[in-house]
Amino acid sequence: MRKHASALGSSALLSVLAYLALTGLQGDQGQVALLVVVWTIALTGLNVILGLGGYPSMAHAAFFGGGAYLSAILLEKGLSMTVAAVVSVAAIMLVGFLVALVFSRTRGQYFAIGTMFFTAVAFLVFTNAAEFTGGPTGRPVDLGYSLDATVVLLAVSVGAGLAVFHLISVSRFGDRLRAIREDEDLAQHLGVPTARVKLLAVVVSAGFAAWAGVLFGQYNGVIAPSQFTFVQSFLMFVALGLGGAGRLLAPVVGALVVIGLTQLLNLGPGVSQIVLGVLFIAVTLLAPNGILGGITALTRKVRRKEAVA
Amino acid sequence: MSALLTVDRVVKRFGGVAAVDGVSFTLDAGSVLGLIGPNGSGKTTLLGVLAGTHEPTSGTVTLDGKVASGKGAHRAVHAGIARTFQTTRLFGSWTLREGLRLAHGERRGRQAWSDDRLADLLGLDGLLDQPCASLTSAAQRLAMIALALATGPRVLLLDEPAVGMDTAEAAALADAVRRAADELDVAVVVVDHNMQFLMPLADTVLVMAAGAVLAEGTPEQIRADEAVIASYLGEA
Amino acid sequence: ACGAQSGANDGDTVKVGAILSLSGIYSTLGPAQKNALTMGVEALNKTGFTVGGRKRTLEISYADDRSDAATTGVTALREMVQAQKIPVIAYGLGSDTYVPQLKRQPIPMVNILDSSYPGILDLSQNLFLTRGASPTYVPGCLHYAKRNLGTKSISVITAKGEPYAEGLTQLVAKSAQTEGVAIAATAEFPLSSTDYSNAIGAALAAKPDAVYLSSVTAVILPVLKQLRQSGYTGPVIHSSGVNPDQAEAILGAQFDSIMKDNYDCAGTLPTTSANPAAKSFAEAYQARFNEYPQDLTMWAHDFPFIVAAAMTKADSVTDPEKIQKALSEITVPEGTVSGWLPGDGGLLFTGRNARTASEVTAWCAGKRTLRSAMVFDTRDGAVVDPVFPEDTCA
Amino acid sequence: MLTVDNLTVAFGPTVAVRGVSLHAEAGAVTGVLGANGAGKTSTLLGIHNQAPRRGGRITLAGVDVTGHDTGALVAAGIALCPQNRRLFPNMSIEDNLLLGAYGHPRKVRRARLARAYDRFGWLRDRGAEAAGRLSGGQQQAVAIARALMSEPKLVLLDEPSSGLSPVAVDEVAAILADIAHDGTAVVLVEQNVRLVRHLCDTAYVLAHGKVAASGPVTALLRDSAVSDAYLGTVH
Amino acid sequence: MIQVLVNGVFLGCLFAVVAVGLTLVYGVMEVPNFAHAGVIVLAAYATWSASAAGLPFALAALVGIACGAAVSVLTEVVAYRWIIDNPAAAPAVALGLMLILQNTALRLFGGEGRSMDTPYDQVLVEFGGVSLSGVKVALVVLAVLALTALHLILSRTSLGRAMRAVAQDRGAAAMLGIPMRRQYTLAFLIAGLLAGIAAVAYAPTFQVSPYMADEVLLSAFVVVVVGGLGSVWGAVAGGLVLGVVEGLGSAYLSSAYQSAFGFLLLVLILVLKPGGLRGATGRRVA
Ligand SMILES: Nc1ncnc2c1ncn2[C@@H]1O[C@H](COP(=O)(O)OP(=O)(O)OP(=O)(O)O)[C@@H](O)[C@H]1O
Ligand SMILES: Nc1ncnc2c1ncn2[C@@H]1O[C@H](COP(=O)(O)OP(=O)(O)OP(=O)(O)O)[C@@H](O)[C@H]1O
Ligand SMILES: CC(C)C[C@H](N)C(=O)O
Ligand SMILES: [Mg+2]
Ligand SMILES: [Mg+2]
Repeated sequence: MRKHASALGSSALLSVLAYLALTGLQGDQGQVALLVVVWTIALTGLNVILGLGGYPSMAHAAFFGGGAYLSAILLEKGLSMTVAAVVSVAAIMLVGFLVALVFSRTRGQYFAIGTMFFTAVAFLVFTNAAEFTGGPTGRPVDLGYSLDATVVLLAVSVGAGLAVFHLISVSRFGDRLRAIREDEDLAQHLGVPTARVKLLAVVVSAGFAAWAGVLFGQYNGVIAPSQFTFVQSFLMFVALGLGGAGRLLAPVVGALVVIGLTQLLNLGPGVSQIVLGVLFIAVTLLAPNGILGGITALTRKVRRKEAVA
Repeated sequence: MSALLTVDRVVKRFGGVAAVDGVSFTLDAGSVLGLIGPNGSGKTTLLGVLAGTHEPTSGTVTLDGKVASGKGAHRAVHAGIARTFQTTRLFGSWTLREGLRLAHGERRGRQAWSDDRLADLLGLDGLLDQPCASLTSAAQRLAMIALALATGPRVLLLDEPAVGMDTAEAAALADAVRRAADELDVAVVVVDHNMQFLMPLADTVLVMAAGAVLAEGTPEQIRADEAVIASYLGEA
Repeated sequence: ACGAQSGANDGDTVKVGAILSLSGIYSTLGPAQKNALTMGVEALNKTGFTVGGRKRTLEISYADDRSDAATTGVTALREMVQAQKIPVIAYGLGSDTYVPQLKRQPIPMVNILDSSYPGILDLSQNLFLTRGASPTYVPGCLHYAKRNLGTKSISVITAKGEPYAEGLTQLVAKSAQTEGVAIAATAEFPLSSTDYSNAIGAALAAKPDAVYLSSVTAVILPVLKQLRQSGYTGPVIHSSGVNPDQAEAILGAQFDSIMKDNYDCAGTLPTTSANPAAKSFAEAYQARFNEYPQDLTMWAHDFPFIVAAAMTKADSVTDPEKIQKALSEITVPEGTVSGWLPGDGGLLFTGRNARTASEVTAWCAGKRTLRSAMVFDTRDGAVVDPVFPEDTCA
Repeated sequence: MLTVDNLTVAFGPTVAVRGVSLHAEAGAVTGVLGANGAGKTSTLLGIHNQAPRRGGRITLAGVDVTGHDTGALVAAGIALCPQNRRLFPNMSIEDNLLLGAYGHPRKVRRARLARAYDRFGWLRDRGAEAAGRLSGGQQQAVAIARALMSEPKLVLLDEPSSGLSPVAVDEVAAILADIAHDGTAVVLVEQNVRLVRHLCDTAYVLAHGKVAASGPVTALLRDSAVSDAYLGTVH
Repeated sequence: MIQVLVNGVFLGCLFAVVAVGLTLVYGVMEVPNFAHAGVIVLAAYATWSASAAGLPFALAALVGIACGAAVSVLTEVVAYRWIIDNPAAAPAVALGLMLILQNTALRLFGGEGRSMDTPYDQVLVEFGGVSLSGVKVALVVLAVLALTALHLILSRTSLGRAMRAVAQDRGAAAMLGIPMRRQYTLAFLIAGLLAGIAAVAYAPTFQVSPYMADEVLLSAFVVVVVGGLGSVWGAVAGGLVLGVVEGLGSAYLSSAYQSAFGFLLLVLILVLKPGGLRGATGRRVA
C-alpha cells in the first residue's frame, strides 16, 4: 500500500514539475524541457517491453515518429484533434502488433536488430513518402488544441504514464514480463504464454510512444525524419539503461541525462558529441545497473556503514 | 476408470534420427512411473514431448481424454503438466518466493501446496527469500521442483531430480514426491540414474532403449530383467 | 507570451540573427555565407546607421542548423525569438519548418539562399527572399546546352526527396520543352545513398547528349565522380554553384578531369561580374578567406545593409512588425554588391522577392577556375537578353 | 603430485572454502566427498584458479603454482572436468574434444582425438554433430573425454558420474582406473559413494568448507560417525 | 539484368566484409559493435590523409588498414574490456564509442565528403557486356581474399577454434586454459583489419566522410542476423544475398526504398528461421 502511495505520489509530483518546466522555460531550455517530458512519456512505454520484459525493442523511434506523422496528416485532412490522436495511437498500436508478430519468435539481439531495421524502414517511409510526410526536410504540424491545452496534456501524460507503468509492474502481466526477461523458456514451462505477453507488451509500448509522438508534433510544430532515426531508438534504449531499466523513474532520469547532455552540451560541432560518448561510457562503467540502480546500491552501502558505525 | 495420462505411439525425430520411437504407456493419478534407460535413449526427449517442449513427430499424448501434445509448453502447464529440467533452470536473480508467486499465478484454480508447505516438504525452509542463484546445487534442483509443483500439476515430470544429491537428500526428495502423489493425486514421471532413489519410489518402471520401450514392470521385475541388466543396470 | 519586445536591442549595438547550415550536407553553403556576412557587417559598421536619432552598429548572432532545419534550426529560431528577443533573422534552408513558429510569434525572416521551386514566399507573409529563384536561371541551362553544346537530348539525375533537387528537375522538364530538348531519361537516387550506380546506369542507358544533375554541391559532386568513373565523358550541367575549392576538396586529385565539360547555371558570380562593387568584394573575399566566392556570398554580404535600411525606415530596432513593413518599402540600399534588379519605384523587394541576374558558368580545364559563359534574365520561363562574354579561359 | 595447503576461497561475503589442505598422489585416485555446498567444487576451482582465492598455497610436483593463471596451470598439466559439463553446445563434438588439447601441436591433438574415440566408441560417428544435441549423459561423457585430451599429470573431476547410466559409470570408472594406473593423479569429487569406494584409496570429507575427516576410504566409510554426519549414507 | 546482379554482388561483398567484423566481435564478446562504423571512418581518413601527404596509394592503404586495426583494438582495451561481464551495458558503450570515433573524424576533417584517389580510378573493366569500375573490381577482389584468409584461420587453426569457443562460453574456455584477453584483442584486431580493408576498398567509389559507414553498417547488421550471429560463413552468404536483393529491388522497384528490400528479406528469414540462416544449433532446453 505504501509502495502504491509513493509511486503514485511521485507520478503526480512529476506532472506538476513537468508543467512548471514547460511553462517556465524558454528557447533552448524550453526545448530541453519539452524533449525531456516527451521522452519520459515514450520511455515509460519502452520500460514495459525493455525494462520489464528484457526485450531490446529498437522500434520505439518508429512508433514515436509514426504517432507524430499520422496525427499531423489526419489533422490536416480535417479530423478533429481528439479523433486524429486516438486513431493515430490505435493505428500505431496495430503496427506494433504486426511488428511483434513478425519478430515474436526472435530473441535478444535478433529482436533488437530486427526492430532496429524496422525503424530504418519507417525512416525511409518518412523520408520518401513526401506527399504525406513532407520528405527529408520535414513538415509543419498544425495546432489541434491550443498551446496551453497541449502543455497541460503533456504534463498530465507524464504522471498518468508513470502511474500506468506502476500498475503494470505490480500486476501479473508485470510478473510474467519479468519472468520472460529472466528466462523465457523456463517462464513458458511455468505456464507463461510468452508469445502473447510479449505481443501485448510491444503493443502497450507502441501506444506510449505514439502518444508521445502526437504530443511532440503538436508542441514542436514541425516534425522531420531526422527526429525518428534508428539512432534515436538507440538513444532511447541507452537512456533507459542509463536510468536503470525496469524501475519506475528510469524514464525520467534517462531522459534528463540523455536529453540534457545532448541539448545542453555546447562545445562546438563534434566536441559535444565526443564528450557525450565519453559520458555514456563512464556512466555505464560506473553504474552498470543504471543511475537509479547505482543510487540504490550506494544508499544501501551508506546505510550498512552507518549501521556498523 | 480410465487412465489420467495416455501416451500413444509417440515418435520424435530430430532430422533423421528418431530420439523417441513409438513409445506408449498409461499413467493413473497418484502413481509414480520410473523412467530409465541408457544415456541417449530418449528419456529427456520423451518428457519434452509430454510437457509440450517438443511437438511430437507423430503419436499423441492425452490428458483426461483431451489431446495435450503439440500445443506448446504453456498450454501443457495450463492443462496440468509441469516438468523440471535435467540441467538446473531457475530465475537466478529472483527469490524462490517470487518464482512461486508467478507459478501460482498460472495454476488455473487447481490445488497446490502453499509456499511454506512446499518449502517444508522439500527441505527448503529458510531459503524462500534468497536469490535462487545463491542456493547450493541440490537446493536449486529442489527449488525447480517446487516451482513445478506450484503450478498445480496433475502430471509432474521430473528429469534426474536426484543428481548431485547424497543418499539422505535423495531419500527426502523421494518422500516429498511420494507425498505429492498421495496427497495431491499427482501422477509423476521421474527419470533418474540413481537406482537407490528411483526403485523404492516408483510404482512401475519403464525402461527405454534407443528411443523405444525395452521393458515395463514393477521395480522388482525390472531389477531381474536380463536385458535391462545387460544394457543399463550393469553388474552391480 | 509575446507582447512588446524589450531588453534585446536597447543599446547602440543592434543584434540580429542568422541561422545557417554550418555543418551537415549543406555545409558547402553556410560557412561561405557566414564569411560574407562578417564582411558585410564590418562594411556597414564602418559608417554605422541611424535609428531613432542614435548611431547604431550591427551584430549578428549565428546559429548552426546542422542542415536539419526541422530539428536544430527550429530550436535555434525559438532560442533567438523567445529567449534573445531578436527582431529579424537571416536564414538559408528550411522555410516551411519555420512557419508554425512564425505563426505563434511572427518576425520577419530574410532568406539569403533558398531558390527552390515552388518558391518559399507563399508559405508565410513573414518571409523575404533576396535572390532570383530557380525558375529565373534553370531555363538558361537548357538554352545554353541547346545553342552552344548542341544538346538534343538530356538525362536528369535527381536526389530524391531533396526539395531543391526535385524543383530543379521539374523546371528542367519545363524548359526542355520550351527549348525543344528531349528528356532522354530521368533517374533518382535516395539522398542517403552512397552508391549511385543504378541511377547512373539508367541515365546513361538512354545515350543522352548531356546529363543534368539535380541538387546541391555536396550531393551532386559524388554522383559526378561516379558518373565519370563509369565512363561517361560528355557534358554535365547542374545548378549547384560549385566552386573550384569545393570541387577539389570533394572530388580529390582528379577534380580537373572530372570537372571538364561542366556547366553551372545559377546566380551571377561576383568574380565574373561586370559590376565593380561585386568585383572588389570578390577580390577582398578571396584575399581574406583564400576561397573562391560563390553567388550566394553577395546576398549574404548585403543582408546587414538591408536590415539597417529597414530599421532606419521603421525607426525601430526592436519591433518585428514595423521592421517587416519597412522591408517591403526600402529601395536598393547603398553599399550593396549583388547588382539587384530593382522593381517599380526602385524598390528592393517586389512581392517580398529581390531579383538578381543569372549566369551560366563553365569550368576552365587546367585553370582551376570558372568563366562566365552566358549572362541572362528570364521572362515567362524563357531566356531573355542572353549575353555571351568572350571565353576567358583561353 | 598435488599439494594444497590451507586453501581459502570466498565469493564476496560467502566463504566457501576455509583452509583446506589436501594431497593427491600420482598414480592414485583421491576422493573428495561432502554434502551439498560443502565446498568441493569451490576447492577444485580454487586449485584451478577459477575462483577467488583468499589464501593458501598450491604445489604441483614440487613447484609452487599458487596464483598462476589457468592457462599456465593447464600448460603445467592440470586439467579440470567441471560440474555441469560446460561443453560448447554449438560447436562440433570433435571441436569440443580438440579444445581439450588447446596449446598442443596439431599432430598430438589428432592422436589424442583417436584415443578419445577409442575410449568412447559411440562418439566416433557423431564427431561432426553439435555437442548441444547430445543427451545429458552423452555430454557428460564428452566432458570427461575432453578433460583427458591434454593427457594431464593431474585431472580434477567434479562429479563425473552425474547423469551417467549405471553401465556408463562403470565404463568411466574403468577409464579412470586406467589413467591412474598410467601414472596420472586423479582427484575425484563425487556424491556417488560406491564409485569412490571402488576407485579411491584415500579420500577427504569436506563439511562447511573444511576438511572434516580424511584417510583411507575403507576406514572412512566404515566409520559410521563420518558417514552419517557428512555423507548422508543410509545403512 | 546481369549488370544489376554484378552490382549486387559488389554491394554484397562490401556488406560481407563489414558484417564479418561485426559477427566476429559479437561472437567473442556479445557486443553489437556500432563503433565499427567509426573504425571504418577513421581508417578511411587515415588513408586519405596519408595519400594527401604524398604517400603512394598502396602504402596509404596499408596505413589506413593499420589505423583501423589500431583503433579497433583500442576500443576493446579502453572500453569493451571493462564490460565483459555485463553484456547488457554493451549497447551504451558501443553508442558512446561510435559518437567518439565519428565526431573525432568530424572534428579533424570536417563534415564535407572527401574523395579518395586511386591509381585504378579511371579503369573500367568490361566483360560480356557488363562493365564494372576498377574500384569496384578492387573491392570484390579484396573482399574475397580477406574472407578466404579469415575462413582458413577460423576453421583450420586451433586459434580459430579457440576463438569460437570463447564466443560460446567464456567460463568454459577459461577452464580449458584458453587465454581470454588475447582472444578478445585478436577478434578486435581482425575486425579492425577488415574495417580497414572495407574502408580502403569502398572509399574511392563513395565519399570519405564521418557518416560514410552508417548505412553500410545498418545493412551489415542485417547480414549478421540473416547469417546467424557469430557465424562467418553465414555473414558471407547473407551479405551476398542481401546485396543482390537490394541491388535488384533498387534497380527494378524503387531505389529510395533500397534498404526496405533488405528488410523484407530479413522479415522473411526471421519468420521462417528465428535464429537466422545458420542459427544456433544447440538445444534451448535440456
Ligand atoms: N534437439 C536435438 N537435436 C538433435 N538431436 C537430439 C536433440 N535432442 C536430443 N537429441 C538426440 O536424441 C537422443 C535422445 O536424447 P535424450 O536427451 O532424450 O536422451 P536421454 O535418454 O535423456 O539421455 P540421458 O540419460 O543421457 O539424459 C540422443 O541421441 C540425442 O543426441
Ligand atoms: N559463484 C558463487 N557465488 C557465491 N557463492 C557461491 C558461488 N559458488 C559457490 N558458492 C557457495 O559456496 C558454497 C560452497 O559451494 P560449492 O559449489 O563449492 O559446494 P559443493 O561441495 O561443490 O556442492 P555440490 O555438491 O552442490 O556441488 C555454497 O554455499 C555455495 O552456495
Ligand atoms: C569467432 C566466431 C565468431 C566464428 C564463427 N562462429 C564461425 O562461424 O566460424
Ligand atoms: Mg536426459
Ligand atoms: Mg559441486
